[in-house]
Amino acid sequence: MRILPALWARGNPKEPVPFQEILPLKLRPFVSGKGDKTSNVCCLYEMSLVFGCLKENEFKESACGREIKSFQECFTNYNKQKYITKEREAKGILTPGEKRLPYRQLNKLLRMYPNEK
Amino acid sequence: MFTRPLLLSSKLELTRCFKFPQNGMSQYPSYYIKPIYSNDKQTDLIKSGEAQKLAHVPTRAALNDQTSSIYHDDLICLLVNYLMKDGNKLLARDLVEKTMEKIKRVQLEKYHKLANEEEKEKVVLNPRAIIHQAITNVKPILQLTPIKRGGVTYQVPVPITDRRSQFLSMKWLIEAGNEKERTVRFYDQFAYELIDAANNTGRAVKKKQDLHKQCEMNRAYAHYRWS
Amino acid sequence: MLNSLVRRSLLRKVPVQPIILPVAHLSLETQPLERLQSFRTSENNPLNHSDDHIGQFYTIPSEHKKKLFLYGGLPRSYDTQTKTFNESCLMIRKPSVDVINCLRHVDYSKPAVRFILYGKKGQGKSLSLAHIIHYGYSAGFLIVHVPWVGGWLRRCQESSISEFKPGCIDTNLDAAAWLVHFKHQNSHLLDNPDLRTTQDHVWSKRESTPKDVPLGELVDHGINRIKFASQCIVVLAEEIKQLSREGKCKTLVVVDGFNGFFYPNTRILTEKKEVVHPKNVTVTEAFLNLSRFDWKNGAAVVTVDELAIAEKDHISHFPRYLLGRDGFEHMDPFVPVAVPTYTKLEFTSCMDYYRERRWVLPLDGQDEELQFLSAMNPYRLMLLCNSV
Amino acid sequence: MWNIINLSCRCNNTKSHIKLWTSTIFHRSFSEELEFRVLNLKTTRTQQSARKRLQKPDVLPPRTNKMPIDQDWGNVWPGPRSFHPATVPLPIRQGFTQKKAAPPSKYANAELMKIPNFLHLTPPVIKRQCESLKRFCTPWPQGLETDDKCEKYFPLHTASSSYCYSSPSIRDPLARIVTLQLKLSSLQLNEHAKDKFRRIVGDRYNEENDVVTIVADRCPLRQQNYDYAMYLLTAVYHESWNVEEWEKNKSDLDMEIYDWNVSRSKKNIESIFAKSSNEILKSDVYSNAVTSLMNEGENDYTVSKYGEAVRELLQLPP
Repeated sequence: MRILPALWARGNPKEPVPFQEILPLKLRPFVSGKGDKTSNVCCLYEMSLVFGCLKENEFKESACGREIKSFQECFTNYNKQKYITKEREAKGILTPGEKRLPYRQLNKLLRMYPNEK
Repeated sequence: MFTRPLLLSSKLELTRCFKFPQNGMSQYPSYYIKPIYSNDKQTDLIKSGEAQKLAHVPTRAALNDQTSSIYHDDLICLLVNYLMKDGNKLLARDLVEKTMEKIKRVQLEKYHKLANEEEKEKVVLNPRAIIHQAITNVKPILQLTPIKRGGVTYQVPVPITDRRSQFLSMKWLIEAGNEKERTVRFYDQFAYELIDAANNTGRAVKKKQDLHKQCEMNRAYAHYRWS
Repeated sequence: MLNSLVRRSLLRKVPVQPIILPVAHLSLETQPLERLQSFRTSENNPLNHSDDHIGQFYTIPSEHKKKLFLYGGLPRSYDTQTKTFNESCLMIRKPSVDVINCLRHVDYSKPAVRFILYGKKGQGKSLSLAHIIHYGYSAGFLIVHVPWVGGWLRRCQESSISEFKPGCIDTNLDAAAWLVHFKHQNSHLLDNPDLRTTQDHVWSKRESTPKDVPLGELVDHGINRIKFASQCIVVLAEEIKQLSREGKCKTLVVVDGFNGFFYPNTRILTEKKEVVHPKNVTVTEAFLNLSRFDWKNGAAVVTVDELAIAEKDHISHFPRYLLGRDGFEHMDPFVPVAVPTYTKLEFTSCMDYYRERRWVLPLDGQDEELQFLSAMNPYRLMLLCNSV
Repeated sequence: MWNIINLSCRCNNTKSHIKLWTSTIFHRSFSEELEFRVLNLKTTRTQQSARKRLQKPDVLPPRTNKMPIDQDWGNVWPGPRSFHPATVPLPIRQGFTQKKAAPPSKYANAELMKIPNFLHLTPPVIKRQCESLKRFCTPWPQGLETDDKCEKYFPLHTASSSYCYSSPSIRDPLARIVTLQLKLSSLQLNEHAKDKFRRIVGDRYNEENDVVTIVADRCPLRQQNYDYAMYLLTAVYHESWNVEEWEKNKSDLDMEIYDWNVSRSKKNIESIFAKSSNEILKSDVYSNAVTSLMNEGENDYTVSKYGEAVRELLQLPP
């Protein structure tokens, strides 16, 4: 149920305000996926190393092969990791002992153990 | 098996028979494998006995640029496709071939000018090797992406995938080839650009370095990424 | 057998499977290509070329090349190749050796013999002709060489009405350019005191070339007074014939794209924008005159080429079709010399040459693939090798 | 019933509508005692008379059931006729309806009726008819045993159609057309006359089988057309023997085949060698080569043969 239309439906409150149960007094059986978005920032340290090296060597890449390589590896690893977690989340596999659960898994758990009536 | 179900079987049976691919645009069902057109790969498969297994797997038709020629090169096919306008592949391929011809001519001229045998050996005469080298040299390691923060758009340096950097590299090389006098042929200019890029000089490489410099200037924004 | 079956099934197409076989395997895989001991010959003098040298490359000395082909005569694509290869080499092939052999044995006291080189596009007619010209030069012939008839009749630079023959069209700029070419090719012979004009030639009221002056003067007159260049060629042709009849020189007439003279139209227009028939172009007369048999101490080698006529008529490459009835009767009896595609030997030799020049990088299965793709056509092979 | 009245009232104007409405109420209260008189506005039949059953004529069982096995089929099916299932004692099936089902049987099978049949032309019937026709025939003429002989003694063929029509007029409009055919070789013509004959008849001559076909259709009667065709043949034959003055102007361009003896080629070699062509060595090989090149067209073989001949003629190395 939407909250705002429910409030509008009530009209102007008059003292003393009688209690009215507009929404049911229980938690929703699901969570939204909105807060699950993680930051996209990665490899900042490696990037800074690359920048430092490039600046030192007047933007000659051949001089900074090591830094560039580690930077690129970091990025590919990050992408790979992201892909793997996404796959797993999509499948909804529960990881035992995981503290921060993605919303899909939470929803699954909540569905498994619904509110008592 | 496929003749009757349209009349007799339920929808369920039908869906079991056909698995439509994800994108819905391919003419092939998803279980079709891609063709193995390279001669070497085929020989390897036959040696290892894998070919026996693949012999009866439904296979897609080879595309028209996938040949078993010994001169087949995936990267150059890609370059042809990037160069192509309005689906005119004939022209694009012609231009790339003429570019390779020009590269060979320029390099051979250098080769014949040198007196020393050792130095002669160092001249790269393979146009494909030069193109590969040029593309590798022009690949950027970072790119800038515009991100709006508090009403201000910042150009934020972000890491780049290999595929995108390869695309940018070829795009810049082609753009560099197009920046020319009206009387100069594209393939001539493109050949010079490729040779320059293979030597880590030239306009395309300059463009990459400019991007890197810009990224370095905007390094402070690096932690702004979309969140 | 099993392998080939498997190989086929890997490349299946749906629903009907046309089989894409590896290109290299289609060509004659089992027969190893025959190969010459050496694809080069040190025998650079075409006087000594014989059947033993077929398939080998010889180098045209650069001074000869400058002398003979400075103003045209070699195809442009061949020119760029020579520049890249840093040398100008020609393959000694059957048709040119055949013609050279005949030229050696011709009885020059009899009427002139005519040879016609014919063949499909890109099979090497013009380069065979270049080889024959080189032979003619080495053998001391006076060379009358037209690099490309199409250049006059299909792409002429300017035209004007002839003063000497009513109804004819002069192409004076091209004619003067040709005179320069002729003079350059034969400069060593034109100094010969025997070569003198046999008649008076009156050009206008004030200008005339008297009898008994060196032939070079006649040529110079044509070059200096461009207005008379076309007529000068006609006169020169007659003089050359006369001198040859008298035995003062041996002449080799070489014309590339000779059938252009018999094609029913040209791209030259009169002032009324009417298409001119080749027989109404002044220079045509000169070369038809030179290709007749009514003189001695001479020979003519010409090519008939589809490229010398309009594209809609590229139907057959045979001489009777290209010359037409008039042309055939004009040339008959001539010796037709076919310029075929490469033989296997020539093909391998050519590929070896390309590899030696670093034009093509050695790769396994390369020869078979290119042989299949080019269908042994020399020009096609050259185009294919450009980009590999 | 009430509905019927209501329905009929609706079409009247409003005044009468009200009147009627009251009257109906009035009637209703008395309906139990009195027999209600129904206002039968729309004439409906109270009792439907039983519909007449359509009398189907008795269908006789098929005639095939009664046929003895030794019957004379020629009497059962004496002439051409479209298929009749009850007469033909054969279990024929024909047609296509459903997959994997048998084709429809012969009864009411339109497909069998559509196709032409030859049931009247069984071998014994044909034999019998031939026997009875025999007494009208004369013996085959002696000396014409083979087709070649017929061809030789009777080279002229005339053909015309003689159909009758079943329309009001039985006449066939095409019957007047007469086609006349003969082989050109059966006419006595010399080279010139043959050439001229061919030029006159034009495309009426078929080169492949050497046959001349003359079709005459401009006269209204067959006899007239026949006469006209014969006249044409005679006229063309005699005309082709005539030699006109202007025929001497025929140049080699007008020749239908290349003739070396009148060609420029011959003149050319005569002027090269400055003697007559008979005296020139190998001139016959050369002339054959030129002729085959010109007549058979150019190909690798004829051109190379020509080259060899020229080399022999000019004494050049092969």
